[in-house]
Amino acid sequence: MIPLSWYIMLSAALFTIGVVGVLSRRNIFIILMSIELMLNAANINLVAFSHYLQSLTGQIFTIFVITVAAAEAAVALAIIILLSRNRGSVYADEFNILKG
Amino acid sequence: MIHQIIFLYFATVILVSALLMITRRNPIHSVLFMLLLFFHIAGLFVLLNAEFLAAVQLIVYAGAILILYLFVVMLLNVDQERQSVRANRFWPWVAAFGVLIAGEILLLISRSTFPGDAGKTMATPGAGVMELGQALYTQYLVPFEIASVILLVGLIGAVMLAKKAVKE
Amino acid sequence: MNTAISISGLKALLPFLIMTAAAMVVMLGIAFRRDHRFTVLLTLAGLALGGGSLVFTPFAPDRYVTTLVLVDAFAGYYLALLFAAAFAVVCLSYSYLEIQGGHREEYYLLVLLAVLGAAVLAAATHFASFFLGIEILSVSLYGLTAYQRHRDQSVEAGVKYLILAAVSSAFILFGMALVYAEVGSMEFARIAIRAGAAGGALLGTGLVLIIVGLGFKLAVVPFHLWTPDVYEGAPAPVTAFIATVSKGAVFALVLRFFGNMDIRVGGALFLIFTIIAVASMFFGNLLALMQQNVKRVLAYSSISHIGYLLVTLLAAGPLRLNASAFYLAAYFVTTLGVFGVVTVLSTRDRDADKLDDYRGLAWRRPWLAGVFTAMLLSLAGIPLTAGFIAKFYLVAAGIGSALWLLVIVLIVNSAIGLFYYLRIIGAVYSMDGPPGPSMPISLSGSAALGGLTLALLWLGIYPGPFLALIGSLMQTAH
Amino acid sequence: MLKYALIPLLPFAGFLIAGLFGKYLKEKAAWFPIAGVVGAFLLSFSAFLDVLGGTVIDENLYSWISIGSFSVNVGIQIDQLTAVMLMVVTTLSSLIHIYSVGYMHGDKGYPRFFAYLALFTFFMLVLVMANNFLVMFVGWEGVGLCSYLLIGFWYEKKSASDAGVKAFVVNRVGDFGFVLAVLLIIATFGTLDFTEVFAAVNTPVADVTYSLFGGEIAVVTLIALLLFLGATGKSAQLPLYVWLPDAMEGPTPVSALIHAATMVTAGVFMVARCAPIFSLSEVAMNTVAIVGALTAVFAATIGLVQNDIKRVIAYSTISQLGYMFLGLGVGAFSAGIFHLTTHAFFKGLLFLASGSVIHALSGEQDMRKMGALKSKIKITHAVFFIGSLALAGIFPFAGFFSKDEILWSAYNSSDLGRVLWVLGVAGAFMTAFYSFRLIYLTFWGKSRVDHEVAHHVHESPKVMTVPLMILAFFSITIGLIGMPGALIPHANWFGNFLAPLFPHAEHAAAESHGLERMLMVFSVLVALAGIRMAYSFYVKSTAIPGKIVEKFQGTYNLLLNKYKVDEIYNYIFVDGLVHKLAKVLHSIGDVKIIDGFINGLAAAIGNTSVQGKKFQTGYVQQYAFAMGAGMVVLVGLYYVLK
Repeated sequence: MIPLSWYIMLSAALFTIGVVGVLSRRNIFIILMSIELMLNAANINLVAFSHYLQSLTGQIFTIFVITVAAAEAAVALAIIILLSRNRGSVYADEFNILKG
Repeated sequence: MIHQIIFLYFATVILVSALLMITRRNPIHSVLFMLLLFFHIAGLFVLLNAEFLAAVQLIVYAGAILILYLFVVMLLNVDQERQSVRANRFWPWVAAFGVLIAGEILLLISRSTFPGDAGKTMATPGAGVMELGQALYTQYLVPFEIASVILLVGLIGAVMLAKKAVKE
Repeated sequence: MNTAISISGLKALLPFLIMTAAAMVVMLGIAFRRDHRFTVLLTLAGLALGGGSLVFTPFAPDRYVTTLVLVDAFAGYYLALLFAAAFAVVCLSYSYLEIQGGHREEYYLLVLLAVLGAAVLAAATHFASFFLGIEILSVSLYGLTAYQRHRDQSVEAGVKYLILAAVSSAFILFGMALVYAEVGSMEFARIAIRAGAAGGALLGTGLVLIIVGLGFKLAVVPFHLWTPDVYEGAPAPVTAFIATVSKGAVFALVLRFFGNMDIRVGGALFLIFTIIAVASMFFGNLLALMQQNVKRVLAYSSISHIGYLLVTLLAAGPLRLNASAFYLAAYFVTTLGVFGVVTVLSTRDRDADKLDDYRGLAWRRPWLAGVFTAMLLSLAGIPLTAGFIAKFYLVAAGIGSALWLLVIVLIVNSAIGLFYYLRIIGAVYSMDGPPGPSMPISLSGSAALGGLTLALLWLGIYPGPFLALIGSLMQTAH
Repeated sequence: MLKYALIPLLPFAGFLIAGLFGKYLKEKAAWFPIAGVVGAFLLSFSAFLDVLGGTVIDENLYSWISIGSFSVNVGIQIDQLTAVMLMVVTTLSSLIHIYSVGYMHGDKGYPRFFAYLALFTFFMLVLVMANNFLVMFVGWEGVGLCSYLLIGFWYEKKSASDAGVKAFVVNRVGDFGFVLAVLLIIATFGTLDFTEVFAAVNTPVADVTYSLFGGEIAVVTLIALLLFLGATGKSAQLPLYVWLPDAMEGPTPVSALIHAATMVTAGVFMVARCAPIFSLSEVAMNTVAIVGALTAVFAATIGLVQNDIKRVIAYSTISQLGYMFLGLGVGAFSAGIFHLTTHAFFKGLLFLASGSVIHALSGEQDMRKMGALKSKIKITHAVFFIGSLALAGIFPFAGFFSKDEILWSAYNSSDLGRVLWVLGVAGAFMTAFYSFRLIYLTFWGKSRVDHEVAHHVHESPKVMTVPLMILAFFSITIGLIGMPGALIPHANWFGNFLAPLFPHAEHAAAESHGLERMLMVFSVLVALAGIRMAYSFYVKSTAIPGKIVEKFQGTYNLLLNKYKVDEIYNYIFVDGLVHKLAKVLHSIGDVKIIDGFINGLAAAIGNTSVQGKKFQTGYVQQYAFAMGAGMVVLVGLYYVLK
């Protein structure tokens, strides 16, 4: 069978890719999708552990995570629309009036 | 053995499409790679006997959330992206940082012990959904209701922010 | 393990149900009658009802509702605190939004829902309620922060908070998954037992990841960088909400989650929290010194205040729950008061966040200046204000556990901190400044400020009864 | 005896009215603080009579904080020491309030000034009436705060705001000691109540030692030294004295009330209050005595050459405070308090009188631009003269009795005491010299007043001169209450009055009256010599000082520049490592505020602040990166420690 550590490695790699995406891309869409990657990495973990621990908690938790992701995406996209309407830009490094 | 091969296939596609997702210049391409990734994660869920979650992953994540992204990407001007710089000027550092994180996690895994009963499957296939439903509506009723509130928050927040300003 | 919810369980959930119902009623109210004052009154009624229901809620040390929520006196205290703070925020918001145009009613809906999320956090004993509570709070705050849609600052603050909060949620989630992998449960009690015994690498990493995420919400170093930007950009009453309700609820959760763990002196968690606390105290105070923007000063000051508060987490003994309970109450009153003044001075076009907006305030509006001064002195921990008693309590808890390093750092930082508060006070009492009073302060604003000032002085001069109340509540919590 | 709780509350009420309604009351606002302070004076007098009749009050009003078994009450204690302090504080405060009516007349911050003054009085009264350390701390912090606000009263003047910042920083260092001492007391004794703590210092509870810097130190010594650190900050002793001369930037009545008569003596009062703790530690007592004696001489030497009239008096205040600590340090607690009392009157007088001079000269403070004023402002000259005689310690003015008692106690205490006595006498010589140098330069000789100013020279109004005359009266007579036994046996009423509080104080041997009388005569002669020398330098042959200056150019400059202490502080903290950063700082922010920092420690802190701000780039991804980096470090740390 598949060792649990494989799943952890996969999810860790996915999480890392997500982090790198968040930190390096300028486009806020990609940043948000990178955050979704991080959430999915956690989901893989949760479901895998749920399976190996014979406990449903992980799976149920994953359902909640997906719900949260949906709500978050809705508000996030609304803010992006607002941004592009107000400033005509969706690049993270162009929002820099608040600092110091 | 066959399971391991299937896993490796899923894992490879997931990682490759994730990498492609964060490196594509065109956001629409990124969304499409994301879609591919979600399908394969759903596949992993099936491999882990979580059929219901696989379905949720496809219907909600891929079907709803991602499509929402796609809509907004297309709503806004995507052509702009083709001419501009993809990553901020720190990206090599960030990439190195990613390697650092990955290294730390590898170290962690090498030091960890995992539950000994690795590889067992959940009861009988199919029964998982029923148990899941039962647990969700009894023991997890409170968070389930709270989760419905969070959707309401998302709804109100999105409406409030994105609606057109009223003229006085 | 009881799996279904009993009638008594439902009774214990009364405050939560009322808050949810209040949100529904307000939503329907908006549908029928889009009127600012009407909505505010409904919201206030909902909060008052929620607060009132606490009297009837059967709090008990073991009142678990399905292992996910524990409705004990600890939760009850923080629920009361959160509801009261939200009540004040709504009063201030009314005075702030009344002069703004457009549809303002959804704002209150989000406030109510955010309070619900905060309330869930205060009672959470399971990762599911923890995560959902924190997400309701965050997602509402995205909307509230960016509420001033026509102001670039507000939207920018919204997007910054959105990205960073989402990242921090992802950290928390990944951490939870790792903890779950090792413990096999998501209940706080079981995790605490396991963490105390022989926590492995997975558990440790998971806990650190959760600390990162919670550290973001609490705005402690090095996860604090969003704070000044969001404080500055968000509308003043929302900033007050973030500073009080959001952080207070998260700290209640931190106490619940880490409080049961055995944070041994010299252990890894102890050291991590010590480093975070010391760094937060110094960073917050040092960066505030040179600020010209009052909202940013308050942001940095809040960073150091959470640093102070972490001392209670590290202190041993029964005193620490009391100390943090009192500190948070005092901090709530003070912070709401300070931001209340910022709120009532804000105009339709901009928030009153420049130091120059306060120059000579004492001669234009002596009463408001008096309130502002009292609040700032309380933040600085000057005697006769709530802040002094709170800080004294912290220090007493600290030396009770012989945490001399933390206590000395705390004292040094209070000394540094006093300087920038006095700088603002100096501006308030300086003789130059823009002439003439602008618009009058609304009734709700002055009522809220008056109430907060009375509370401040009451807690500072005659805190005995309140301390006794906290003592009796927290005794049953442990 | 609850009515005595009104003593601090009356000035507080005055503060509230003046502060909140000052906008509408205009100059009428002054009457409420004055009424409050005078009311407090009357009540204090009644309390004083009670104590005189043998009633010592120690009452808890209510429980303030109770944490587990530990509790702190809000309470008042009026014993002999407090009664004396109450009389000093309320008398001076009343007179200075009244004086300010004239002095501040026409100032645009008039109501605010009185509000601050009343608030200060409130905190000072809380400080002296406290019956535990925490309530005392309330007063302690409060007076510091008011002092800061009053020094920077004219913040349109940059030097005033600089001085405020300096006072703030230095006092914070001192307060740090005080707070640590209080915490140690909680940790050791579990209570903060004076009576309980002082009862416990002799019990085994206090047998705790801490290892510090490789040595063992008894907790009592540690507490005493930390308390003394607090006292040196508040009472401007070496090395924390630097703030007081600069504090003269505040209005003159403030200098008189806060920086001469009351707040700066809070340190002396506190050490006397904690006499039971200090008496147990020889190290601490010797530290107090040595620091006091050194400060007395050191500040006097600087006072010799200052040209600003208020600065001369400021250095003399530091010097006189040094005498008080010398008295306390050699165990003569009542002598220290006695000097505190007499000093409050004659130094208050000197400040107010110098205020009258400055008032007459339309704000001129430089003595080189004065001279020959004695015929123009007669009353001021007369009272100034009386004050200076008292300061110089000439029989039978107030300063004579108190200073002599201190010197005699020092001489009598130990071998160390004799060395300190020599220092004290040297200081007395210099005191006489500079105080009469001041008189001669200001009032005698040829006029060096600017022509425009000279036309306007006028005597101050009655509301100012009457308080001056009252103070002058006390400066002559107040010393009689402490008549030394060597002159009239058993007439030291003051010493006997305080005696119940200081049973452990060392009493001078009774049989050596002859020696004491001889030393008295000696020190009066020394003072007279100082006056005579000042006379010949500054009246008779004014060329002498110039010649001396030429001959000892280096020494003179060193003194004129106050031993370059400010420069050394600046050198260490500003010109050293942080110099460049300070420049950056200067260019970035508000010059007024930042210049305030360019003083020692503050500059370094300010620089850190600016450097820290650079982390706050405003780029959201850098913020996220910081979070990620924090995570990596913390996880790594967890592994290392696990």
